[in-house]
Parts: sequence; C-alpha cells; structure tokens
Amino acid sequence: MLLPSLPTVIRRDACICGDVTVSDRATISPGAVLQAAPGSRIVIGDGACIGAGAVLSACGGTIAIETGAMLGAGVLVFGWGTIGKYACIGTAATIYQTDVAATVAIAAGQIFGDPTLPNSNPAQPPA
Amino acid sequence: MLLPSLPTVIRRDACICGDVTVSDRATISPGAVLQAAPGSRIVIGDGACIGAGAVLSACGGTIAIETGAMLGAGVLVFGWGTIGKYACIGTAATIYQTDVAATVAIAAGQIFGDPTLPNSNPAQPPA
Amino acid sequence: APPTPWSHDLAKPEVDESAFVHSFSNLIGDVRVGAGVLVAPGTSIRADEGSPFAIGSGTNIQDGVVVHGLEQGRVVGDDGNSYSVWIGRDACITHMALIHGPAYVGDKCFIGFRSTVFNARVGAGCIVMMHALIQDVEIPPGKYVPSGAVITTQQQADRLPDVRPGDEKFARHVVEVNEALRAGYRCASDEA
Repeated sequence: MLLPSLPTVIRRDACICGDVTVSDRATISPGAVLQAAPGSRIVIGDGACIGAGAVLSACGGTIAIETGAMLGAGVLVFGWGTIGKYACIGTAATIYQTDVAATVAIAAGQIFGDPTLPNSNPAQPPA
Repeated sequence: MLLPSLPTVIRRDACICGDVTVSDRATISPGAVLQAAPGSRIVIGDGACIGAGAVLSACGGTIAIETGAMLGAGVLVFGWGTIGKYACIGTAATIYQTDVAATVAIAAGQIFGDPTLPNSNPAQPPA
Repeated sequence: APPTPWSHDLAKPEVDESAFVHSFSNLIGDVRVGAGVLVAPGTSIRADEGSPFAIGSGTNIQDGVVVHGLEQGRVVGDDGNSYSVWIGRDACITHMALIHGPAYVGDKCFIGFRSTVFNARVGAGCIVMMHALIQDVEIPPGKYVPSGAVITTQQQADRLPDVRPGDEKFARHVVEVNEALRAGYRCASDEA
C-alpha cells in the first residue's frame, strides 16, 4: 500500500471557523483545521480526539464526530457524514460524504465514499 | 460489541510523575495520567495525542509514543512498549507490555498483550 | 512564517492584493501568488529549498496542502522561465495534496485529495482523483488519473484515458464547496 504523505504540523494551535461545536471533553490536536461552510455544521462529541493536522471541511450538511470517536493524524473528512461512537479512523484516511458506523476501525490511508471506486463503503462494525 | 465507557475526567490537568518526557508539540488531554516507576521512562513524541483520562504506566522498561501516534480517551498502556508512528489506538483499548507497529489502527475496547488471551498481538500495518 | 536556519536570506512572497492567504498557513520564500488565489488554512508553501514557485490567478490551494521543492531540478513555466514549482491558472489543489518540485501543474488542473505530484509535469486540464501518486512522468493535457493510481513510468502516463464528460462531476463539487468556504473566510476576516 502506498502510504500517503503524513501531515506537516506547522502550527501549535488549531483553526476553527464557522458553526463548529466542540465538547469541552474532546481533544483537538495542533494544526487541525475544522471549518464549516455557511449553512453547514461540525459537532465534536465527548471524549472524541482529533489528531494532528486533521482537516474537517463541512459543506452541504453536518459532520458529526460522536462520543469517543478518534481521527488519526492527517485524517480528512469532507462534505458531510457521521463518524459513529468509538470509531477509530486511521492516520491519513479520507472520508468523503459518507458515514462510518460506531466502533469501526479503519486502517491508515484508506479512502471511503469515493464515487468512482468500488468497495468504497466503510466496513461494518465487528459483530 | 459492548461499547467501552468513557473515563470520568475529574481533573482538568494531567498527572505526570517520574521520568516522563513530553514533546512540546504533543497534546495531553485533561485527566490523563503518565507515570513512570523508578528506572522506567515515558517518552511522548511530536504531534502525538493522548486522549482524556488515558493512563500510561511504565514499569520494567520504556513506554514510547512515537510521532503522530494517537491514544483515544481512556486508553491504558501498561508496563513497556512502543506505539509506532501515526498508529491510532481506539478509545478504552488496553496495551499490555507489547509494541504496536506504525500506522496500525486498533478498534475501541480491544486488549493487546494479555498472555491469557489468544490473538492478543496487535494487527500488522497494511501491506 | 516560523524561521528556518536559512530563511533570513530568502526572498519574500509576492502576493497579489486580490488573493486571500489565510493566516493559519505557512508561506515562505520566493512564492508568486496571482490574482484571486485562495490559500486555505493549514497549508504549507515553502520555497526555502527549491524556488521560485508560481501560483497562477484563480487557483485555489485547499486546507492541508503542502508545496515544497527539491534544491535541484526546475521546470519551465508557461512564461518560459524556470521554476521549482509552477501551478497554472484556475487550478484546484485539494485537501492534503502534495506538490513537490520540480513539478509543473497546468492551467485548470484538478489534483484530488491527498494526491502527490513529484518530479513530474501534469498537463493543462487533467483531473487527478484521490490518493494518486504521479512521479517522474509527463502527463499530456486533458488526461484522467483514477483514485489510488500510481503513475511512475512514462508508459503508464501515455496510456491514461482522456477526461470524459461526467469525470468532472466530483471535481466540480469540490470546487463549489471551496467557493462556499471562500465566502466564509471573507466574512470571518471582515469580522476580525
């Protein structure tokens, strides 16, 4: 597998703009960018962790990161979608306009929601 | 699958004691506990993120959290072990005296390194 | 920009006054930014080893993009001069893409999420989808590079299909989102 390039963390703080709600029990790492276009929202739940240099760009709906969900360093979530409770999204994965079920773990560098790829739906949670 | 519960965070600060080195580009969430027994160490690298209420207890060696690695809320790392670069350890997982390879994503609530459990070695990184 | 040991003797970026460079980005060295360009938060454009860089008018550089260049190696830009990185007009360099010089990205190219262009030329009007690697090749204008493709030999580059009607659907959507965000940035910076 080609591991895509890892994020460069150039800033110690995070950039949050637009209608973004972050639980005070969530953790946002340095260099993360959370931005919601006008009319769209981002909601980050309790105990969620957003890794260094991750980008959440909401447009056309809501990006919800539920309780205890984890986004690794450099993860990209684009458009809209819910990352379910306790899901774990590996480093440098891309989630495009799609939901990820609760407790799913996604390996580093994967793409989900690409309309041009077969099998671009996230795995189901472990039984 | 039984969802793990999030740790109760009663402190806004983290508790760091013993020989613990934290990169100033790492993020340590409220209520995390990092403690190294005499003769043991903890090292936290650049861009690493330690979730709320996570517990790292070094004993008999070094716990190293490498660059960009993420530990979700309530993760327990006990004994010694290296969490490789950009690995992602899901909420409330337990890592006991074992290493986790770079970029591996581990689902919430899993246990690794327990000698009494079968299949208790962390997944290998994607080929 | 945070200083590097060698950055004190670097040329300063030249940014057209109609361009928007978000403060949460890192732009250093001889970078020539044209009219109406958007440089989003979390980008790093460092002409500290290879330089100069040119970013043509109307192009957008989205969140998390890295543009950098090797000290050695140059491409010829559309103006006939040598550049470490040339990005043409009305191009779209999307989230997390890496453009590493020597690199040429032509007018109206679309470089999808997390794709890499290194030591390569991507001709005008190409659409590169997500997580692709383009290295050591020259892609003719108007080609389509699917998601996850690894194009590292000229033979592979020459076999790429042309962009077909419909291929630009995803690209257009990402561009539209970007327009919405640009409006948001403008509001935010007016408030500030």
